[in-house]
Amino acid sequence: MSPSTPLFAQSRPRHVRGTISCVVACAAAVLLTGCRREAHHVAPQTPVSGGTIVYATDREPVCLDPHVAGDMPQVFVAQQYLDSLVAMDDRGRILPWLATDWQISDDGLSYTFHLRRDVTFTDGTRFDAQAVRANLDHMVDPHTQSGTAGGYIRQYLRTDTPDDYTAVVHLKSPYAAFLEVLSQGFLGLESPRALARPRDVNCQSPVGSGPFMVQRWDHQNDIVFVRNPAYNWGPPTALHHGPARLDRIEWRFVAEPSVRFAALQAGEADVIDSLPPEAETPAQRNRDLWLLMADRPGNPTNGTLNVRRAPFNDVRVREAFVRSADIPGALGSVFFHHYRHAGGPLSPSTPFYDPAFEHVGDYDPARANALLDAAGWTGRTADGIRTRNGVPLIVHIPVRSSWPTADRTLWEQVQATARATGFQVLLENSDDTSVLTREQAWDYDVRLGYWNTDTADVLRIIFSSAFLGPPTGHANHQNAAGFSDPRFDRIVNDALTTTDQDRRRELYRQAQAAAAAQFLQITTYPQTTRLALSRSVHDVRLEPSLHVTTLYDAWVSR
Amino acid sequence: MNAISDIGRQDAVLHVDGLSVAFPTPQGLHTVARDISFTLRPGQVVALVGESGSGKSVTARSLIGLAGANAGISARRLTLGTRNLLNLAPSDWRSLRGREIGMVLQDALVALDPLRTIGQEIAEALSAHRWGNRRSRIQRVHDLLKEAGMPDPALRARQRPHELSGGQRQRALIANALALSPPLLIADEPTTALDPTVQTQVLDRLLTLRRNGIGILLISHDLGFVARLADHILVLQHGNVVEQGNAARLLNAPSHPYTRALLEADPLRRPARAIQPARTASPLLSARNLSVRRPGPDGMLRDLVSSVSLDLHPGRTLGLIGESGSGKTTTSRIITGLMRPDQGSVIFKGQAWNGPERSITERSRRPLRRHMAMIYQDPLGSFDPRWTVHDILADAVEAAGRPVTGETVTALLDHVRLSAAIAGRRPRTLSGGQRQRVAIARAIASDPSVIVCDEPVSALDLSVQAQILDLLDALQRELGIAYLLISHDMGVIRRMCDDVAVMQAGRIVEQGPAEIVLRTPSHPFTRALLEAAHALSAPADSHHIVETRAI
Amino acid sequence: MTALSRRTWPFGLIARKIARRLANAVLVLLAAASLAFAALHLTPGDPVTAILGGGTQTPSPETIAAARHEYGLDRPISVQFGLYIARLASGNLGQSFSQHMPVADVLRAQGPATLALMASALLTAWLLAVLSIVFAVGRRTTAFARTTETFFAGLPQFWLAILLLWALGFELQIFPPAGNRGLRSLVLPTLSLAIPLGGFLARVMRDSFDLALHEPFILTARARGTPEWLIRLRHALRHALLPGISLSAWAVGALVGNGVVIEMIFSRRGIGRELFLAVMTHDMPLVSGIILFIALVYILAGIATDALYVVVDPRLKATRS
Amino acid sequence: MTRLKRAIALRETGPALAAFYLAILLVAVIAPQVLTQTDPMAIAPRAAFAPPSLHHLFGTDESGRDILTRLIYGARQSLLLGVSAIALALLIATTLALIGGLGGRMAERGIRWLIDVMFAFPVLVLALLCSATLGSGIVPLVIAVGIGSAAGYTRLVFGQVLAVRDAPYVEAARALGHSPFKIIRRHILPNAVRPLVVLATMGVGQMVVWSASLSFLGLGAPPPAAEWGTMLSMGRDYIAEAWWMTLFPGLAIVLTMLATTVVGRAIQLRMDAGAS
Repeated sequence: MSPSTPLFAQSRPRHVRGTISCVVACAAAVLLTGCRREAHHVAPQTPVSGGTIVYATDREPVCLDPHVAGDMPQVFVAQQYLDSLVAMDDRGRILPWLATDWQISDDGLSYTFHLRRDVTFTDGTRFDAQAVRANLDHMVDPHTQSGTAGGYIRQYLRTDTPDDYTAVVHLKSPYAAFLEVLSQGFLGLESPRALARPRDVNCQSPVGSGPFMVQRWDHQNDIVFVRNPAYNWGPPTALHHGPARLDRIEWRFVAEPSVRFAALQAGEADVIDSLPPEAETPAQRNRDLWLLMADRPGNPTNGTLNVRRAPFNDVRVREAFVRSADIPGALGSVFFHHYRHAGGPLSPSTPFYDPAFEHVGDYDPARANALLDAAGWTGRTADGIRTRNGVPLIVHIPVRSSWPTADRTLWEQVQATARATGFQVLLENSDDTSVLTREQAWDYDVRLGYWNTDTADVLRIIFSSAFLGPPTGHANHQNAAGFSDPRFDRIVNDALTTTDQDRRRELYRQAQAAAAAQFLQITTYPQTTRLALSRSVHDVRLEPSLHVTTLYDAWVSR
Repeated sequence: MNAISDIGRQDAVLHVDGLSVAFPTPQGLHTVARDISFTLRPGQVVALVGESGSGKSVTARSLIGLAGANAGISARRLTLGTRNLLNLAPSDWRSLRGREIGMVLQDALVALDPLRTIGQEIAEALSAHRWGNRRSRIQRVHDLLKEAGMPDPALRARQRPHELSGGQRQRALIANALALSPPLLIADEPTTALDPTVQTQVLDRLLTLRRNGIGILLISHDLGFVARLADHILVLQHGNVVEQGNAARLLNAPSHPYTRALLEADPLRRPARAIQPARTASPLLSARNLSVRRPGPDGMLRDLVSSVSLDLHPGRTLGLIGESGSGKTTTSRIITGLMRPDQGSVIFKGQAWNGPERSITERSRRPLRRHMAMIYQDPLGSFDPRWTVHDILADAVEAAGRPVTGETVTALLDHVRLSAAIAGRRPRTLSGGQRQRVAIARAIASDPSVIVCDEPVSALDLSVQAQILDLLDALQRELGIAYLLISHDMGVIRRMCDDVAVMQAGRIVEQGPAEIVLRTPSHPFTRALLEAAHALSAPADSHHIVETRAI
Repeated sequence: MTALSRRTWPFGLIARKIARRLANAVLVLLAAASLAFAALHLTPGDPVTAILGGGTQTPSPETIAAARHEYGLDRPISVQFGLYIARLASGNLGQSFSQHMPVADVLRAQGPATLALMASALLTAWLLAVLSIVFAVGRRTTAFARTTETFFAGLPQFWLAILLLWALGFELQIFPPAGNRGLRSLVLPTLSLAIPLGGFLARVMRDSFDLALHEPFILTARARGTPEWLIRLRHALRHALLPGISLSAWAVGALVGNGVVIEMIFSRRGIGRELFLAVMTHDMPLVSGIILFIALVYILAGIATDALYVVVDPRLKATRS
Repeated sequence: MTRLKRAIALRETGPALAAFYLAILLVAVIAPQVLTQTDPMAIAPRAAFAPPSLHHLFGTDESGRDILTRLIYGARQSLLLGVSAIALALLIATTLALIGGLGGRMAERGIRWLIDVMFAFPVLVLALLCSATLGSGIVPLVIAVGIGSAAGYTRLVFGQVLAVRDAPYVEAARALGHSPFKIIRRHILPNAVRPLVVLATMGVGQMVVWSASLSFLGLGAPPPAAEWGTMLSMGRDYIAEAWWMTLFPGLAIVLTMLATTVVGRAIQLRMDAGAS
């Protein structure tokens, strides 16, 4: 999920920052209690049906079918026209949606879903067990080129359909996070008839059962959604029942952040996402706007240290590097104090997140220097770079050309602060593909990235030896640190085998502790969804699993 | 002269009294024409004669308000008809131009916009003064062209200058000036650089106009031409009128030496070349049946040169005369080995010098190169712009395989009567005459046995022409060089050549010893050329022509 | 020989010229395509990883293998090249890896926007240049115009774009800051492309314009009483057009190929942005498709130039056509 | 004649100012510390986005670094980039042009054709190829920009070579019996190369601009380099809040282009005067 994706922060009361006006507080309230009237500072209004919303976003999906590839922009679109088997609420609980209820076998290998009988896709196809099978099969089919959905359900074996409205999903191995990932839009359910078409056709005109249908996709310009009049199976988290209130959504692509905000101010757009931090304060001051923000669960925006080669094969050097970087300072200047520091391996909004590890790697130049001395990096070059037996302490960081300016600046400041402790940090610009190639070849000391998902199982994906990729040759490896520790592997795998929440919480605490102790990442800030909306727009919600915008409840007063 | 200016002052087209023109320079005012006075009556031709820099053109332009924005013009009196021309506002000038005064300059190829049809050009003269409407203008244009003796005016009007013959072009140019039939026509060098036959056509046209009662102010450097036309002549030198008066009197009894010099400079008025006994020796250079064919504008193959044969004997001068486009230059390029013929051969010093055979290459020619030199019509273009005179000559000496010393260069300059001082200068800073002398010096640097001169003097003032021709003559006597002289000017040919070849449309129509060809021309074209030449020199009754006929 | 050739030449000549032209065009396209192919295959970097959305996703090895096979990336280079050329020959530009749609469709969708911007920029540039040339009369004014032109020509397009965006888009809000909607959204991008180009054009044409002003035929025109502005516009300017035209031919292609920054700043759709995406993902079919598109634009511009040359200067009919 | 004097004065002041600016630039390139005491790299997050003031004449950037200082220190890299890129471009251009101009009809046709092909490759593509093959940094940037802009220059120089090749003085030299090599050495080369001086001076700024537009696309000089183009592109995101981050680097580039152009024109006039 490439970096310029919207960055989210779930606003639980304890996270609301003083700098953020009551607007976000109320945005939070919206999520929790629906006290939206106070939130909007407007006279009580009753929702009206009809009207169009212009939603301006930064990136265009490469394909509207979220099974294919699987980049953040896709899930944002998918959320408007797809439904999921199950839903997640803002406390991380799994609720029924298109599946009315389900049983999980004791060995955790088979899930039996009982389906709603009144659901049809917008192409008239009936939603049934066949559809569920078609979708799951489609996600794991290599030809789908699924990067995310397919990847999340690697344990998927097959689906049996004892009757039209019962789907039994069999897994190769226990996968406690299964329901959690199923609630993500990435695994939304599409019309089997549509899926039967060639992939690239389905990319252009997918069909779902959601509150809106894709009317047309004008590449690089906009996507137009229209209301699905038959819709009557909204998620339990929704504020109303029946068809969506809006007639139409114009989903525009305006890449330039400042331009996007200008469009909102000029009234050309009603809602924009990835509100640029530099625009947040003006947006708060603007009485015609309100903000809706939430952290995204998963692994925060970070630089992952490659433990496979020097200098970061030494935990002391890793800790020294982590501690030599003044992240809060950098965040303050680059993001105008609007971004909060995320210190631990998990974003605060992730289920089983444990705040205990927030400050493990805090800025501490003194300790950093001590550690480096201890690790034998005692020499100095003419311009103050530390050396060990003549080898200078250099850190190579490949930077994708698509990486946003603000994050470049962030790392430029890391570069500057780390230099003070004797690291020479090289930020190496290149095109995305070249960077990916280097990453596959482990040719980096720090890899920039983040991981948005609604389960703590992310720890397994980014740190367990199962995700090191093939021992030889070039291939994707999600475990960017190259960290391999049987004990850690056991913890995260055990966590998959139990559905007992307390047990899981305990295991994931251990996992977080293990990861934090190894100083595998410089974590900077949690990914955040940042919407700015016109006051004439109401009841825009963030779907809790990934905090993706949903416009099902939204309505406009004009 | 008072007599002239007093008679019929009231019906004078143009009255000029004490006109002076000056330009500001960083060094202060520079006067280019001083105290010029004359009166021009209908049907009269007044001529301003002088060489380049004499201020004649500026004078003419100041009469039409085009001497330039910063030109300081003063006069005791300056009237066009009854209208005072002193300190007119630009708009007044504009309303005068074309309507009250027409102007004709030089070659229509440059004097008419090459990108527009002559119809458009002439019509503009009408529309500029809001004359008639589109249709009537088109009609008027056709009438004007017909009147100017242009065949098939409707077609011509849609053509551009480069599509017309020289004569038609000049007619169009004059028609353009007369579009609104102004009483006064200013003709600035109307025949310079034109073929003689075209010049006579222009002459005839101007004579007709004079007969029709138009007042003509003629500007020219060519006394011979002026003599055919002018009633009254002013001779200018460095902006001063050195002599003026009735044309016939002034031509027959020139009082001022400069006027005499001008008259003498006219090659036709100078003695023809003393006849050299034809040598029996085998030719130094002989060309046989040279032919070159190239696709023309329409894509059709055209013969640039066809079966041309020439013999050049040591120490003699062979003149190649013809009008522009007759193939003279192509022939010279073949003979100098700069261009390969499709057929034929050139033998130089008994060796195969040029021909279609691949065996003949530049490499095979190189050892002989030093024996053949060239003098170009445009010397400036033939010098590397970065080089000084010294560089140029040194280079030539070196090319001839002779050691280069300061003396050799000085000696060369001395040969061509140039002071060693200019060795350090770049050609661009030299006068036309000096440049051509440098070109000659370069030519003789390798002491060649043949020099091919392509229109060596056509770009020069008459007096300078005379000097250059004299120089070539002298060098030939000193060094025994043979010349192949290419020219369109009968005067030059007659002055310089032992043998003459007349070219027309790529063929040699007549060839032989000068005295025979020039006295008893057998081919009609040769005769036409000669008549044109004589028609353009001093009046038929003047004794000079008689003399030329007597050769 | 002569007689025969006289009859056949004109047709032969024209036919030959057209034939040579076409042959050359095909050669250029072929070379461009091959170079694009070679370049993108010689550069390290596996398109498949890019296709699959980047390194932070979890495509299974099977998925990668499948994708590689689907796009024939598992075949030997020589075979891939052969197929590629064969496909092009049959007029098929192939399927874009990253966009999940035929390259032809991408071009069809994005081409018009870019061409529109390019055209309006070119027209505006000409307007500016001609105005500045024709109406800057007098030594002082001309000197001023010259300097201004040089200054304009020196302005980096994107810098101008940002400043215009800031001043007219954000602060004064005269023009919409972004998008592809309506003519008004075309104004700012057009200006930021046209002003530098216009300065450039003017600079190129002014010299030959001044030369033309000293030609005798201008004197003739003045002697006719033609008003000065008409002389400049009708006579002198026309002689100054040729260098401007050939510069435009070059500019046309440059605008298409390098307009990406402008398209990004104004969040406009277009070929440039598409090229950027394609390049970032090593999307070979799309990159070479766009390169071919640009090459084609150049070729057409070249033909248009020659046509215009003859229109402006009929004397050239012989040499060109 | 006062008007004349004024005009002359006017003609003099332009180049004078330009030369003065370039002189300062030269100092910045050779010894930046002479012009400023502050460290261009030292960040001060607290002082970020400070508007122009007496303390920071051109304001500070997103890391609180003084923009004026960075401009001064950036001069070296930016100009080095510009000069080497234009040098590369002209090297390619001249070589191709000479081959095409003097290599016979086939070579001539070949080069014409090659130019057409080169034009079809946008600088962006070349930049990518270079960064992908040569890695990130200034060198690939120079190569990309150099090659990318070579096509245009090749066409210019090619035309020049053809013009000189067919010039009458070259023919005259042949008529004198000089060998082809001598003619190329003595006449064609020098006269074909003369205008390059001007092209070069004017090209430097253009190259800097190119590198700027590449850093827009994330392929620019690696940080913390104070390369002008990179600075400019960094400022773009903050244009609404910190216009100075965009304005001043842009001005530096534009003034450099102007100055070089003006000086280039002056040199051209000199050379023509010298030649005449």
